[in-house]
Amino acid sequence: MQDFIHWLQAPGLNHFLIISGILFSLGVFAILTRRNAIMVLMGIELVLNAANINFIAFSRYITNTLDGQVIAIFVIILAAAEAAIALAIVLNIFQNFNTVNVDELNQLRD
Amino acid sequence: MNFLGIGTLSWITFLPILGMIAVLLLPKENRNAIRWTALAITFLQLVAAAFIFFNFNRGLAGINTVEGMQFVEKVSWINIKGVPWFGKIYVEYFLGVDGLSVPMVLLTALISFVAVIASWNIEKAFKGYMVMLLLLDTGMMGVFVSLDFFLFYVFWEVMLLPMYFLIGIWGGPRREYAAIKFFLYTLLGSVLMLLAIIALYFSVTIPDPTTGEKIYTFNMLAMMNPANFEPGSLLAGTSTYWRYLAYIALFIGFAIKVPVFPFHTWLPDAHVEAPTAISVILAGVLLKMGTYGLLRIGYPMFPDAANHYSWALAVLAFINIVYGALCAMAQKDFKKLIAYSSVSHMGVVLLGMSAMNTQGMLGAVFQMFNHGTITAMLFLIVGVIYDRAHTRDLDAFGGLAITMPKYTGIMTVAFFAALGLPGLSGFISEAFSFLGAFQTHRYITIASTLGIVLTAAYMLWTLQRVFLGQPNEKWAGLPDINGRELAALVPLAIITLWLGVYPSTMLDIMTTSVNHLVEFVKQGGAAVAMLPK
Amino acid sequence: MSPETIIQLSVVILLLPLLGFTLLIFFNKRLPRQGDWLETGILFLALALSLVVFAVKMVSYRHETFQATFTWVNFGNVPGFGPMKLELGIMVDNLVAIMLVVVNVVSALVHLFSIGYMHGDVRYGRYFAYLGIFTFSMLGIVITNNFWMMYVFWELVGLSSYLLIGHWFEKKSASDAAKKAFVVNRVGDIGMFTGIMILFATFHTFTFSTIFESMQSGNIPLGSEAWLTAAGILIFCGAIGKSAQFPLHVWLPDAMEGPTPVSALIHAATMVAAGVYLIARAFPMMTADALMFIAYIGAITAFISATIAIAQNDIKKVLAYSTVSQLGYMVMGLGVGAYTAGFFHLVTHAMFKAGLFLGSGSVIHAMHHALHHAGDHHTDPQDIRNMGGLRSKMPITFWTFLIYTLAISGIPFTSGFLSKDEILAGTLAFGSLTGHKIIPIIGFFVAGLTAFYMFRLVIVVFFGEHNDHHRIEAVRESPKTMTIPLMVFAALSFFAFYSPNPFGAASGWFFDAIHRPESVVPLAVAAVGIETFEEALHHSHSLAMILSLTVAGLGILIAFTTYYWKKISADAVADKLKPLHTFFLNKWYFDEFYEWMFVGGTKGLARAYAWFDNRIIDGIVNGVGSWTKAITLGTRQNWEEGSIASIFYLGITGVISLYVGWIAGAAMMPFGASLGTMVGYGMLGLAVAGLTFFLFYVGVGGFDNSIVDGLVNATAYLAGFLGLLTRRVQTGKVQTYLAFVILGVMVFFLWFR
Amino acid sequence: MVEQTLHSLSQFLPETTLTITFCISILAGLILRNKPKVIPVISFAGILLATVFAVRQMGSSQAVFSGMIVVDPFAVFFKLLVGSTAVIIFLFSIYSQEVQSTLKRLVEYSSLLVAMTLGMFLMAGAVNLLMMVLAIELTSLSSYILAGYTKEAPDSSEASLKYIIYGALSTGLMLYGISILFGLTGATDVYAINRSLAATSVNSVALLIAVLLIIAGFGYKISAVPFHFWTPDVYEGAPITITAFLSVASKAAGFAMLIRFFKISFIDFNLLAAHAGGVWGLLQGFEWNKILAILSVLTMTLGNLVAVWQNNLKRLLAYSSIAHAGYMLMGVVVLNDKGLAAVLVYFMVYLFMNLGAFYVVMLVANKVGSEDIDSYKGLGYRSPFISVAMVVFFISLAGLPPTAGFIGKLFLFAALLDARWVWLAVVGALNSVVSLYYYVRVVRNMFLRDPEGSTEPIRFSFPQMAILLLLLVPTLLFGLFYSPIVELANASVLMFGVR
Repeated sequence: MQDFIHWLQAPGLNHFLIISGILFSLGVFAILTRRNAIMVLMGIELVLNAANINFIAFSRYITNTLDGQVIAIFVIILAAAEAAIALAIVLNIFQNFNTVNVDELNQLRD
Repeated sequence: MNFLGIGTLSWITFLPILGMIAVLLLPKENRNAIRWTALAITFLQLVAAAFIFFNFNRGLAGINTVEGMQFVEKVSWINIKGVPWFGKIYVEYFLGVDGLSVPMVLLTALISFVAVIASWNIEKAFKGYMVMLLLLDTGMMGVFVSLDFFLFYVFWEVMLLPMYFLIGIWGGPRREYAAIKFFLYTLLGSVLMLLAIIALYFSVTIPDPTTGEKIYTFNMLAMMNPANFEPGSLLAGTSTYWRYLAYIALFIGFAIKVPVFPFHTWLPDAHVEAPTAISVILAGVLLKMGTYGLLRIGYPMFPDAANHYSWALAVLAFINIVYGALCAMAQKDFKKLIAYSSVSHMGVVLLGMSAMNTQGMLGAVFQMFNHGTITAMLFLIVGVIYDRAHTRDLDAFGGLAITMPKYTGIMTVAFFAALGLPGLSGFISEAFSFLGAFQTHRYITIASTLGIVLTAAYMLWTLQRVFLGQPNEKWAGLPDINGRELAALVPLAIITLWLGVYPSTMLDIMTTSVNHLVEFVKQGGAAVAMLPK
Repeated sequence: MSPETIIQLSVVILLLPLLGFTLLIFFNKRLPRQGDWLETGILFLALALSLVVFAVKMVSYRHETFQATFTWVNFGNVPGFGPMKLELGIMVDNLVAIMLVVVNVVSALVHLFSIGYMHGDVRYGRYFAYLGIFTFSMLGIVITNNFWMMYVFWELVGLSSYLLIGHWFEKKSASDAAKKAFVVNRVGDIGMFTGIMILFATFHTFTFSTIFESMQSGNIPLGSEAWLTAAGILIFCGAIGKSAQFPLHVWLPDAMEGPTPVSALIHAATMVAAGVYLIARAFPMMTADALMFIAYIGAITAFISATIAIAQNDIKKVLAYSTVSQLGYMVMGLGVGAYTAGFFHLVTHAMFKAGLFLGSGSVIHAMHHALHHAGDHHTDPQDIRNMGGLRSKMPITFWTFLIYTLAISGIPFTSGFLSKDEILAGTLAFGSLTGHKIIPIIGFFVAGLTAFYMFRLVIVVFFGEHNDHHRIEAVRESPKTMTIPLMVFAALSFFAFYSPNPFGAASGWFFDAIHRPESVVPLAVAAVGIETFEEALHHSHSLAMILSLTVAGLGILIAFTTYYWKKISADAVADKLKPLHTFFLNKWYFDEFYEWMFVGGTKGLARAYAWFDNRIIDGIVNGVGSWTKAITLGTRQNWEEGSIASIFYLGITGVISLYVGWIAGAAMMPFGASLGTMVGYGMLGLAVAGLTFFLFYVGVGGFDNSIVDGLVNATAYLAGFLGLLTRRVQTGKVQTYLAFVILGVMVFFLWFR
Repeated sequence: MVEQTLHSLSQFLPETTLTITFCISILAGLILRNKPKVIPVISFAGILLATVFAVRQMGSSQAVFSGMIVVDPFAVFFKLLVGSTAVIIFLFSIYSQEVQSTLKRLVEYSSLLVAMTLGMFLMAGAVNLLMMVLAIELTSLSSYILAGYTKEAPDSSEASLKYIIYGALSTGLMLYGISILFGLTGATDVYAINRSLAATSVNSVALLIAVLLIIAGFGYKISAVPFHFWTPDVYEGAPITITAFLSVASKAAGFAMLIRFFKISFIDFNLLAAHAGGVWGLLQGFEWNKILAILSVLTMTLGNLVAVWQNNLKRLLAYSSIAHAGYMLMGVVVLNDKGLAAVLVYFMVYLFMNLGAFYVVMLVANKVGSEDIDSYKGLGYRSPFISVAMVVFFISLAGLPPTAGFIGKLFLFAALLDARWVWLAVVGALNSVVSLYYYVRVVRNMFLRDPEGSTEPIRFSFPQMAILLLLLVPTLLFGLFYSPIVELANASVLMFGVR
């Protein structure tokens, strides 16, 4: 226990990686279980941000360059663009189907 | 040798393509123009085949030497310069014939000609039918004259599609099933063959005559020379695992065409459903491609494997002969019976091939030709009766000998030729095959002679059921065979009879090549000097 | 006349009938009288030429053999052998010269006879064409100098026999008989062909002389004496088929469905004798064992068919079995080493047996017309019980028939006496030399039987009272074209044509011309040498003559006692010996035996007690045929399911299947295998057994459909099913897809970790 | 720095052209509101120009923009491929009812196609993982919208949503994988990754996870099983022109990136020199090609088996294109340039035959109004030329001579056997047999069945036929004279910085 608290008190690379891992898992969990399209998109944001945390952590602890940070900024922009288009599509879906429930969108199958 | 600067073999191969274009340009309604064009083209092809036959030098062996090949045409086709990690690719338009192929060329021309006559009155989409038939003709002829493996494979596959359509569009009630089965089955064989071809391709190099650079080649003759195999390549050496595997792949590819038990089940379906002329081509020419391929490719390229598996081939031959005959006996459908009889008769070819000696191989090649003519007659005969009675049920007939005497006469020749009666060509090839095979595989051959009795039994039984006995009231008004049908049958009957009495006409063409092949395979493909006349 | 001319003449003789065939088969409808005169004329021309050849050969070249060969197929430079050619050709020796005459005499006279007999037939012209091709093929057999052509013409006579037996193919029985004759002969032929294969494998030639020379120099087939014997016996198999020897004799009686002149020509005088001729040709290569086999086969055949002949009532059937019996005699003669005698009997028998058949043809012809006249279509014109007292109505037929009967019974002054006596002497010599006494015993017994049943025939047909006056009134003697041949054959049945001494053939030209050839097989396996045999023969001659005369006389006496004086009631004897009589009447139940063996209780085990009484339905071919059919079609289509026969069939096939399965499983199991391996092999065995049984159950045809093709289709279905299954994964829900992606990554991770 | 950038710009001409075309298209769309038909012409011209510029880059080999992008024969080859596809798609669009019926939004359509093409050009040349992700995203974002282009149609919008969710997750996974790889090697530049892996050994489990996640990203792009699920749905829902474009260009760009990533990152260059022509050495003993082999088997088998059951032609072709991705992956598995050259050859023939098949489907759908297999019944008698062309495309897809498809298969199998991947070659060969079955199903309906309903002949205009011939002729010609494509492929496997 003591060791654990010690470990917690001195944050290092592993802390970030664990956080990122948890975030990633939560993201995936959200994607797979949420039925609302918007929530699924939120899950995707989580996954992307998990990657961002990794990038920055590695950049800080391993390479000591700014590469990771730069990548993270790119990813954030990318996520924004993606979200914009996704929301537009969801809107269109709502107009066509009157629902944003991804489970009900199964016209195309087999 | 050349006409308009193009060699005989090119002419004979691509004449049908010219005919096809001509037919395409003709209006759909003008059936007469279409059929006469097709007939003229196939007749020209037959003339060209006769030209080859008469100008063929019987003293040259061919098989593995380009000097021994005749009517050779060799043009660079694809020439891709080498890069460091990928040798030069060299494909030639390489045609030539030797004693193995000339009989097949003759057979193809003959059967195509007969097939056109037999197709005279096709109702549905006549133009399309003739186009397909002529395309098929080119494919078949090409297989027998090409000496470049790539070219060979292209021709081999070119046949599939027209055949699919010919069975599928103009066939019987279950035509779709039969057509797709034929297509898939044959393709399965040919992809395995393709893999073997590729493996060979990567194992064989020849030096560029000018630069000395190593070039990969599809030249079949080069693949027969063990010295050309790159050391360390997949198929280098003798009697290796990979060589056996490649041989088996090739064998399956050819075996499906033959067809060898247990790959034969496409055959009854395809033969039965196909229209008469197509059954004639299927049985008359297509089946021969399998055995021809084995002799032209399997044996000289893999002499070690061919020797190693000769007993297995003999066993398969025995199964084919006896099993095919028993299956034939079980049939109630006239055409299916003939189809199974082909399985049995092709078994004789295999048996002769397994002999690995002159008599056997000679018998095998000769049987290929004879089975082509005889089985073509049989299918034509079935076609004649089916056209009139619209049934092929063996038990539905009886006493046709009284209603249709001329028909019965020609049928008797065909039936007795099929059951191997001396004086007709089938006997000689069968006897030679057995004589040869006995020297190599004693007991299997003795067991296979059972097939001779079974064949006689089912043939005569059929003859009795259909032609003998009291005439069936129902068929009293059937007209006898007409002139067109006779025109298709009589040439075949005459050939059967002539070759039965004096087979040397055909055998002389083959002997030199066959002897050379036997010697070549016996020596395990070691370079064999040209044999004297 | 030079040897070349003889050869050329022989070729002309050979080709003349073929010419006739070709002309007639295509043009018979356009020729006057459908061309019978043409074909008959050709045959008489051939006969004249062959007489010339015979005369010249006998007078000028009695001890020479002429051969002419040509290269038929050139195998080129065969690897491991050198240049190889197939030479075919003809030869003329004394055997050939005699046979040419025999064949042409019989053939020409049968042609002549047929003009009357076949008058008004539907396919009159074609009939003569077929006779032509038969004569051609038969002459081919005679004249050839090699096994290849022998086999070729061998099959061709089979074809002509097929065509002629099936001449009246509207009748099912006729077409059945034709088919049976061909197929049964093929069974023998594959034996012969195998023999030829053995010879060719070693000698690479088919020519008799070359093979024998090579063999004499110690080169034996496949290097083993067993193969040599096998080759001999296998070649003899051809003779078993063609000469109707046991156990393939069953086709000949059925072949009587053909026109009677055909029976005379093919199934009495010539074709069936071809087997004997074959043995004579191949004689030098026969080992002692092979000859012993031949002798026993001949003896068994002679005995069995003689006994059957006693009980037959159909005039042609009696003669048919008599023919089989006499052929057995010849074969036996050759087998014991009485080469000349055996061949001599062939010649004499050809004359009187052809006569007997033509005589019976004359009778049947007359009966047929009489019945036709009376409007009677139910009475069988061939049944001897419907005849009787024809002596006065048909004098020429009667007298000639009597002469033939005397000849076949072996009464002095006939040719039959001469030849039979020699054979019997030979068997006696053989018995004393080898200790196989059973052969001469059968020989003499059969001689007695022959005399008995032949006289029974003569008495019943020609003597006694007619049982139907009205019918007999209409019987007329046959026309000249038919009686002239009868008279010629009768003349040829006298001794004078063969030997000046009526009690010894040895002093005649025949025995001077024909000698037993020297054996070429290694001494160790050779039969008794010629000198030793001649010596023994010399000692047994007188005994043979006395014995043969005694048994023949006894036979005739019993026949007269029974059928003429009726001192012994034939019916009473038949009643007393009922089982035996039925046994003979039913031809020793050969057909039934084959049927029982092969069909396995087609008539039912339930009727096991009654099987003695069964009617004759199928023959051996039909028997084998039924089995073959059973194998091809399986139980379901061949027999009603649940019938006794099907149960029997399934029982047998079950045993076979288990055996096959046992071989596949247990026999292949490595010794000391673990339990798991054993179970595995057991399963394999069971699977194989099951599959085999299934094969028998549905037949080969069904097997091909259901298993072989089924496997192909099953593969396709399986692939399709897999596709269908995986298609279901595509649910249309994006989250399922994503789940699969994640799952996929995880599975890959676990796989490659 | 400036000089470098200027030089880079000069080597960036095709991409620049596309960018400018994109901008002009949008601007022109705003200005020429009443003449929407002009916009596609502008875009078409821009893409044609970019392709020409790409051709002019042939033979050069250098890195630009500080090593973010390279210009090398390999990249040029794929740019050419993508550019040609885009050109052909524009030609298709002229006759596409789906496109022409929404005339007002032609601006969107054509400008987004240009953007997508630009993304793919970048994918072809990207050597930095960040660049790769950005290029993928550019392509994807455009294609998400284009897939839902006919937004009134429920199918189309459903396809669009599925596509974006699927694509976004894949990008997420890939980015996460890249981040781990970044952690392991400290670099996103593939050359740097290679150097790092060659120098120090890394945790193999982490490496595996990273690579698998990255493969998920690539797999999505090339629709390899089990990352293929979006493909059938999107292909079916999207307009045919877009489907065709995705099936060829998008796949090609994906393959370009996949090959470049693996070949540069994980190959031991020292061994490469020693074994010229032989099989490459792998860094860290990490046998990524085995993963690809499994992926390849799964992909082609599933693609073919499921295609057997499809009745919608677009969907059938979707599964068929999945199967083809599987075949092409085989070429990557063998780890040598022969394999890569085979993939390139395959792509060239795939371009013609697959686009040809889609084109026929489009033409028929225009006339018949359905993509269902049943609507093809008797087509051979109603429109022989189109049907014969379809047969040629199909047997080419199945890989039978004398069509170009055979050459593609021939070289793939050749590469496999040469590297002794015999089992994989056998699986591939058997798969091509299965594939024949479903192609022939269509052929059967066209020729072996009688027409249902109308039997009127269907006629097509001359330009329509000309476009068809443009695709048909190479499909046949390259089957018999394949020297040009093979030589081009051989010359195009060279990558900057390798060897």
